Amino acid sequence: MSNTSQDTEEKDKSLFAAPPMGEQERMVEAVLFASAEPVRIKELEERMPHGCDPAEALVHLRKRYEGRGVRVLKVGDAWAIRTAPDLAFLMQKETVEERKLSRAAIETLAIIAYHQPVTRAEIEEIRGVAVSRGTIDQLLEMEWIRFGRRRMTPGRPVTFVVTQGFLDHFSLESARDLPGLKDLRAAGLLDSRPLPGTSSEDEDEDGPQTGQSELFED
Amino acid sequence: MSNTSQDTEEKDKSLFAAPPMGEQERMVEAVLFASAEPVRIKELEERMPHGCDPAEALVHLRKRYEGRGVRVLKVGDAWAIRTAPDLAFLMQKETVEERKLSRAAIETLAIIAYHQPVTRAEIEEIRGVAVSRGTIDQLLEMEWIRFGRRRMTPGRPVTFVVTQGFLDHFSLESARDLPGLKDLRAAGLLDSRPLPGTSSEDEDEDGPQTGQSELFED
Amino acid sequence: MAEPENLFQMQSVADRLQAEALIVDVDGFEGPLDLLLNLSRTQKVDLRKISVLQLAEQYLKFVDQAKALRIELAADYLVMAAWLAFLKSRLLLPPDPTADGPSAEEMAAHLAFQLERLQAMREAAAQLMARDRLGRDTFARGVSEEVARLRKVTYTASLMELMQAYARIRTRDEFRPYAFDRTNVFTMEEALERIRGLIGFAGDWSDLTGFLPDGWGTDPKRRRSATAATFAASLEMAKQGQIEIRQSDTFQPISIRKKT
Repeated sequence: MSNTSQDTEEKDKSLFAAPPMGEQERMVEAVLFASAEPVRIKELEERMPHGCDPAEALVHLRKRYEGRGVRVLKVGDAWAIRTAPDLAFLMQKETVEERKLSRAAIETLAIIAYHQPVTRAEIEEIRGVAVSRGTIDQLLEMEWIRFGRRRMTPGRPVTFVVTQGFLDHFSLESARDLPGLKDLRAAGLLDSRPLPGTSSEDEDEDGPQTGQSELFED
Repeated sequence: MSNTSQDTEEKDKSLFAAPPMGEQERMVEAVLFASAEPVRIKELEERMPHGCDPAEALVHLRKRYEGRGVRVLKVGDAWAIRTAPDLAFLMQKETVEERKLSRAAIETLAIIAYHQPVTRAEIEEIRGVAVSRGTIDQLLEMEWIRFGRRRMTPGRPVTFVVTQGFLDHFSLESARDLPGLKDLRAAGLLDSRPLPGTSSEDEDEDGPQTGQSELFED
Repeated sequence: MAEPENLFQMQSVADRLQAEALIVDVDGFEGPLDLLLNLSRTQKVDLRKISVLQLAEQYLKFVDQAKALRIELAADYLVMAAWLAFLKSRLLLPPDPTADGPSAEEMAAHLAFQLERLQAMREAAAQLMARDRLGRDTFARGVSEEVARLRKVTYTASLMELMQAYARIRTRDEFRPYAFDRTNVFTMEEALERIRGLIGFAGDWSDLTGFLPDGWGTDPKRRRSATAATFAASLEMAKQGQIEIRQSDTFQPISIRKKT
């Protein structure tokens, strides 16, 4: 029985001669290209005409792709075409997206710039609202602020100061060049008039004069 | 001023010499292999190192893949790798069941392809029957057609043109390669020829007497 | 005998079949132009050499048959019928030299053109659909390597925005206590009223702090405001000659009394 079936198989093989190896290579190439998953030899055999030898075709194909932009790779017990590792950088596309800083971030930044070195608690006091961790992290990540000296008060809180990157971005020579409240008012940026008698003091105190001595330590 | 900037540019170019063409070909190969969608020359330029000439690299690559299991195809202003059509029999597994297009949709698509940019009224003129909303919607949804420029005629009707997806689907380099286009044009069958004596005004303003005149402007 | 009857019956069957074919087909036609194109096939000639007159007659016959069979024909079929009837009469009559507009021949030529164009588009569509189709004959990359979009977000802010933000905070700061502290502010007007009301009852010299409103002496903020207002009010009243003020020494208590 088994002999007979073997005979029939033999006959089939000779009847339907396998395509030339070059053709087989093309087939393997197309299948590997179009498949979403790596393809097993067995599957290649099933899909290709009877008598094909995908394993051999793969050897040729692999050789053909040596040094090319893509390679024929064995992934587990299956085969796939993959980008050459040295060209991985092409698979990234850098898109630069410009976004406006959130109001919380810009306010926090402004306070740090005008009051540096300033602790988080002080920022919160000035803004009158808690400063989220994320806001500080964002500004640190942007390298517009950095940690300053620890304050010599109980708890030794860290302070924040603005960086050279900040100055560069805003085209400032130093944080001292930040316009004071008086300038802001003169520029019409303070649209609401403060209580008479309170502003002049504030201005003097709040100006960038105070606290900025530590700014350009390093 | 312009001289100086030109000099700088020249210097930049020599400083960052483009990779050799063989390398550029590998890069283009890797990028095309990695993408299911056609990739525009512009995108290749953006992703490849400064000074590369992807258009030239593509010419080499296309030649290299001639007769292989996959082909390098031009699709509009983009390029893609696709399996060779004679190997379709291997791909039964990959075949996606396609939505059957109605006769109306197929005709409408052909009219848009051959007469583009074309208005809905013109499509209706050619088919001699109203184009249903659904037909246009279906073609838009398949991303085979898109809105083109508005026609500068009263009512400023929108026009339809075929997309890169259309070209990709039908393995066309450009709409100029539509089968029989030249003959149709020579026979005057792409002319928009209104019923004599009816709408001579329209005719003058309509501009493109022949289909496809505006097609490759941009 | 039987023959003519048979023949008649045959004819009637053929007629009926034809009529049924018409019923079925009228739905299948995509408008009058499509119908005309189908009818034109019976002429078995190049569309360029088609007899529009013959075609018009065929069409009108079709419409008549449809009417006889009470098939509801869409309006555009009837419009076409009317136009073809007009065209037919124009084609049959000698041209009217005074008539305006296109000649019958021009109209006929245009119809022929429309038919030829529609036919051409159909053939083009067939050729198009027979091309190698993506997903049927050619295949795209099965696994598309995602291009990692390194989205580099750069945040921007202008100096103006920074300054505006700071100005916003500062002005808010200055206004907040004012608005909020209204309850803790004792105005000079209130102080004047209070002193005026009380001074008559006070005998001789009495300490200014005694004129502070009830309950304003404990909270430091309130005490400060009330003291300041009361002191200012006392100065005002002294200026107006309503009271006298005395203070034995710097930082010593201030006393007032009604001027007599």
